[in-house]
Amino acid sequence: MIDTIATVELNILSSSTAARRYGRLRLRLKERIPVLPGQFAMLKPHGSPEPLLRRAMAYYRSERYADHLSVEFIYQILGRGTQALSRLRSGDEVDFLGSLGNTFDLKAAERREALLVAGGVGSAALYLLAEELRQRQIPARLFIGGASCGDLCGLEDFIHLLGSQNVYSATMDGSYGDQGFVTAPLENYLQERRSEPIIIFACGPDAMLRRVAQIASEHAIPAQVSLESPMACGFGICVGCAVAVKADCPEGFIYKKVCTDGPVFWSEELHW
Amino acid sequence: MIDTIATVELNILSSSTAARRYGRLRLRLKERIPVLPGQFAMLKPHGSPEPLLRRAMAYYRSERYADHLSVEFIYQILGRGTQALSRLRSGDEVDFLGSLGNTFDLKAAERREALLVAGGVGSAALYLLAEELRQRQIPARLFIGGASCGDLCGLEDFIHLLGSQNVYSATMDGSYGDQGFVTAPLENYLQERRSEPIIIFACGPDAMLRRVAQIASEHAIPAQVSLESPMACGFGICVGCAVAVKADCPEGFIYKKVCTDGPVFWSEELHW
Amino acid sequence: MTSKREDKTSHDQQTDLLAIEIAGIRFNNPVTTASGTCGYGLEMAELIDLNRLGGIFTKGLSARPMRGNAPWRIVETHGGMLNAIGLQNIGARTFVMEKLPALRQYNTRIIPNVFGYTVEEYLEAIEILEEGEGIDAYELNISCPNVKAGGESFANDAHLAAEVTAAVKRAARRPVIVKLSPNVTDIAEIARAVEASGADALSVINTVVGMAIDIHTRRPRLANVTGGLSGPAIKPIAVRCVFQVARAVQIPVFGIGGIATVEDALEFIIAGASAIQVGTANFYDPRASVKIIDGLAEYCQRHSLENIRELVGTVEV
Amino acid sequence: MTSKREDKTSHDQQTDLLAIEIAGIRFNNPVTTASGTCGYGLEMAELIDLNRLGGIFTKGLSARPMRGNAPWRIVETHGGMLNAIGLQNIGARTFVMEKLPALRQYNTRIIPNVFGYTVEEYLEAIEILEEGEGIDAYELNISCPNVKAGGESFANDAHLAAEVTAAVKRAARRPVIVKLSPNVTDIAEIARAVEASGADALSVINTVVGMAIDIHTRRPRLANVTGGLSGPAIKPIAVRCVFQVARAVQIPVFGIGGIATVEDALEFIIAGASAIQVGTANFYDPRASVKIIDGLAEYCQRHSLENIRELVGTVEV
Ligand SMILES: Cc1cc2nc3c(=O)[nH]c(=O)nc-3n(C[C@H](O)[C@H](O)[C@H](O)COP(=O)(O)OP(=O)(O)OC[C@H]3O[C@@H](n4cnc5c(N)ncnc54)[C@H](O)[C@@H]3O)c2cc1C
Ligand SMILES: Cc1cc2nc3c(=O)[nH]c(=O)nc-3n(C[C@H](O)[C@H](O)[C@H](O)COP(=O)(O)OP(=O)(O)OC[C@H]3O[C@@H](n4cnc5c(N)ncnc54)[C@H](O)[C@@H]3O)c2cc1C
Ligand SMILES: Cc1cc2nc3c(=O)[nH]c(=O)nc-3n(C[C@H](O)[C@H](O)[C@H](O)COP(=O)(O)O)c2cc1C
Ligand SMILES: Cc1cc2nc3c(=O)[nH]c(=O)nc-3n(C[C@H](O)[C@H](O)[C@H](O)COP(=O)(O)O)c2cc1C
Ligand code: FES
Ligand code: FES
Repeated sequence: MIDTIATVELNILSSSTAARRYGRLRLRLKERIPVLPGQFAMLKPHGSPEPLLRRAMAYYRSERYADHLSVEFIYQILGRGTQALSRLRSGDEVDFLGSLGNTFDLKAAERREALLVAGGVGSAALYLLAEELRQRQIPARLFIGGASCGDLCGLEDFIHLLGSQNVYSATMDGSYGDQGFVTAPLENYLQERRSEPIIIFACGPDAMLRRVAQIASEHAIPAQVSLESPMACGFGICVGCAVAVKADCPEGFIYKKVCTDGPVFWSEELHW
Repeated sequence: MIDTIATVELNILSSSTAARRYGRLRLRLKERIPVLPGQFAMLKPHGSPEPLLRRAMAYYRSERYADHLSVEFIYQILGRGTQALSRLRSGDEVDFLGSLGNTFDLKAAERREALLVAGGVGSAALYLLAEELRQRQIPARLFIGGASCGDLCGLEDFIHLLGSQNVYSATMDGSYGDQGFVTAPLENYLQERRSEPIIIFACGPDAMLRRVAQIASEHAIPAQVSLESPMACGFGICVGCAVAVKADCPEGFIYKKVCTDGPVFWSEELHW
Repeated sequence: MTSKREDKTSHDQQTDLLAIEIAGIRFNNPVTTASGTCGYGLEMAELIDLNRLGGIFTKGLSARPMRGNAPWRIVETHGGMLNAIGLQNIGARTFVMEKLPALRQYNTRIIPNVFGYTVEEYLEAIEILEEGEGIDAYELNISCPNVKAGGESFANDAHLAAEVTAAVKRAARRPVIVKLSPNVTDIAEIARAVEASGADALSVINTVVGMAIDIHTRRPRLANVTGGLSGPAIKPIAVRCVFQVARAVQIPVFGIGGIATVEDALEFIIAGASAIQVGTANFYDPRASVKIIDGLAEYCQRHSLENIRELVGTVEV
Repeated sequence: MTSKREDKTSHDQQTDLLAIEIAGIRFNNPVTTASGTCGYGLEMAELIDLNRLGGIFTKGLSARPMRGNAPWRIVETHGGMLNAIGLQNIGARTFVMEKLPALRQYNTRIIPNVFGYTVEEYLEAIEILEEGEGIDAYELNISCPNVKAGGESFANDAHLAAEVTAAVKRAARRPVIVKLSPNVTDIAEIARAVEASGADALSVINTVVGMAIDIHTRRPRLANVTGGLSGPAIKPIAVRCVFQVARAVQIPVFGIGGIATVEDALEFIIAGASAIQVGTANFYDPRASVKIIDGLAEYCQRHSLENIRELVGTVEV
């Protein structure tokens, strides 16, 4: 984990609708730190007084060079923090704290087919994983959903990486792929292919993750989910990012930290 | 007085020393409002959450065009507000409230020689006045002082306008003009030329203005000074910009508002 | 403004959606300007159409004029500002004679903010204002933390707060709104005491006592040493106070503290405020109040509320 | 850090300039990290050299472990944040057994922050901690506003505050620092009561009670409804409290509240703080405390102070 100042290489804004806008931010770091699938960094424009807190952003992609590291993020422009990020221009400085959090369990994926399930900007947390799975020759398919086609973040990159036949899309407005929730094509797929062993990796809105967890347990499939939670620090000192995890105590659960115990959890260990 | 959004045409930064840095900000307004010598505007980068309050900036120069107005400011980069201004780039938007405050008494200058006394960035408030005096064929001389040559804001413009023979400079480090306070050349000048009637217009640090007021009263010369004071609103509603003005009440003074009763005051009306 | 207004909801429609009644007074909308942050109202007429405002709370008025504190009187802080104006004002009589005639021409509620250092001084000021025509109610500042003398104590002690409220109620023919201070251990207790002694409504909150020191001169930045903190920085404190007070009393509450946007206003209304006051925001965004009014009307339409009052105190805990 | 330190003042020089003594304990410098904003200390070891810190105030510890509040526990506000962690902690015993051994390896003062809901619970926790080696003092959180039960009342009532202080003083062989709440009418009164019952030093201030509401769901943003406001937004309130308390008591004061830069730290020291605690700033600028230490040393040299203590309480009013 390092606390440093990174330089903006690119910051490209796009919009699905006026209401839903996104940014792609590429940062250059002198330090060639490890970047694992599922990990994240805390970001904030350097020297900007408001908002105070950095924002957690999952690594989308990264490139290693002889003298530097280049990391890319995809963010949805929601509130004050991401609005501040959206104003960054090439050459600007960014407060960077990373790499943070745990990583997906790739050992558990061996000799299985990996199904990646992404909702909205959640796909940002799955691309590095998809790359890693490919490298290990673990068969991987992506189920990606969003409100509209413009909300399927990184779709082209995933298709290029996995091949279009391995990417299943769903949009609420039917503007791309099936109409409806991404969990529908996931279930269809599971109906057809119950034979060989499968593992699920999911990231997206809470509602989607709950449904995925449900499906996984119904089919007795191991599933890892990457969670979000409001974070003040990102490295374990504020205890603001609590998530309820099963435990054998009277109440049946205790709170763990999404930032250091996660953001990746086994769905069955979570007290949904 | 209008509250509008102006566009940055230019924002050029310069430094005298690492400690004393300046910016020249030119804004474009659709509204062709009146711009009088001594008046000011309240400025803040549009949409920037911090700092909250706009900063008062004296009009330095202005140009009228058929379809728009262009106004220029010179600011010293001191704290959070001017740092925010220094980050503005061409095309950025600025919250603009103006024109604010009163103006110098040009009537009183008629049939007199006008001596302009500027300290540091205070010269910014005197250029429009100098222009106006020239237009009315009122003889005008500038006495400009600062810490070092780089702090004589707008010097070239003044020399170009008034002629170098009418510009007297003083710097504390002697890097340009006389060494020491600007009030020294002013006094020398007054010693030599007591004959014809004179009026003084001054803007600068409090200490300088006090000394100028003293000199003026010693020589029984009418003097107008442009004051600074911390301002929250700039248009008369916060009463934060109080300045003590002589009054015949037990205490001998009452408080007036620099923003609406000033910023220009007759030095003898002030309760120094 | 007019052009701006047309592409928003029309004025009449807005009034249907936003008109509310507090203490028997009808406000065209729940958005007013806070005492000490809009002068005597007229100073803002050049920037906004005063007819758009629900009401105007004037700068604090005393029986006799006051010169106020020496400079510096204000200091900006992160997310807010400290002020120690010292209640400089022209006095109740001059207000009635020189400001009120022009002010009452506008279709908005006019509520003088009144203070004193003794109960008698409050009554003196009220007596003078009672002669004025076009005043809709009074707001008692029993809590302004900027004055070294008495002042504050009224707001910090349930008995004193009740005493001044009862005395003014007996003397005033117009509704009395009492403004509470957040600088107390239990604001709900003070609220109940003030309600019990006849207050028609409450204003929550006044500024929070703060201080800033210039590290170069090692002197307080304010000549008065301490001052009142206001602005977005105190919004969470104000929302909490409004929530606590609204559950403690039956009378309506004006929510105040860091309100600068329609989202801020909605937060206070949901917390329990029947109306709101825009303060410090008037300084850095003079049209904030008008933008909030347009925003509230749009909100009512979007959520098909018949009137904004349906939203008051709807927070689910 | 090391490289960074070299082009600043050397470590030893810094210690000469900044070392102070409070309640008989020697601090290498007056910059410490505030309870609940640096975990149990060790979590920060990867980002800063803990040996540089004057001291570490641990997350609040109770006799038994606590699970804490349901999410959401934090909300960012303008210039600050609200938290309602609910004092989640591993319990005093686990701290002594699992954290302390590693923590005491560092050359810094270790001060557990202790709380309870009854005087007995405070004593239970202290009893456990007394067994721990390498603890320098205790800080009593009698004011954490995040806990619905008891907690707050101790800080809001001079008698209760005095009672718990006296009880802990009798039981503890180490110095006791009592942490005060700003959510009171007269913080100086509480400070005097706590001093009278034997407190060795005071920490000023804890968080300010606040609230935020999500206007879309109309629910409080914090599961706990209200929370504690911290960060630069409360700095002016904290400076005022430190100023008032430092003049009311003889014992030294730790200044806390929105400190993020060396200028902030200097403001508190000039106001009367013998040392300071860095809180929320640790979250968004983990190296803030170390930057402040370097800044204070430079300040002492620039103003040729022999030791930072010469600056304590030098505000001119
Ligand atoms: C481990 C982790 C990885 C993340 N990765 C990404 C990413 O790759 N891309 C991305 O766009 N975002 C990501 N986020 C979310 C991001 O950190 C911000 O929380 C989010 O962008 C909102 O910040 P904001 O400043 O835009 O909105 P804020 O001003 O913080 O809040 C705006 C609105 O969003 C809500 N909100 C704030 N934080 C969250 C949250 N964590 N979850 C749900 N609602 C919230 C607030 O309640 C408010 O209503 C991640 C979060 C975590 C914890
Ligand atoms: C009518 C008027 C006209 C002005 N014209 C100009 C101009 O043309 N160019 C220009 O550079 N500035 C001008 N100023 C000053 C300007 O408005 C700001 O006050 C100044 O730039 C400091 O703002 P800041 O944000 O940089 O510093 P802040 O962050 O506000 O404060 C930084 C430091 O400066 C001190 N300070 C703040 N305001 C003042 C003040 N008004 N006087 C003295 N010290 C102060 C603070 O105490 C603090 O120590 C004018 C002020 C007034 C009232
Ligand atoms: C400069 C200034 C002057 C004020 N004067 C008064 C006053 O005279 N009487 C009063 O009751 N409140 C006064 N207040 C308090 C405001 O009315 C309001 O309660 C407080 O500022 C909180 O609201 P805000 O955060 O929106 O500003 C004043 C506030 C400011 C900033
Ligand atoms: C997330 C969080 C947790 C905190 N936990 C504790 C605690 O356990 N005990 C305590 O006495 N104070 C606690 N505090 C209060 C801080 O120690 C400090 O007094 C307060 O935050 C003000 O300082 P700041 O503005 O620098 O953060 C906590 C503060 C925060 C933000
Ligand atoms: S974000 Fe601070 S502990 Fe997880
Ligand atoms: S700056 Fe507000 S009244 Fe002058």
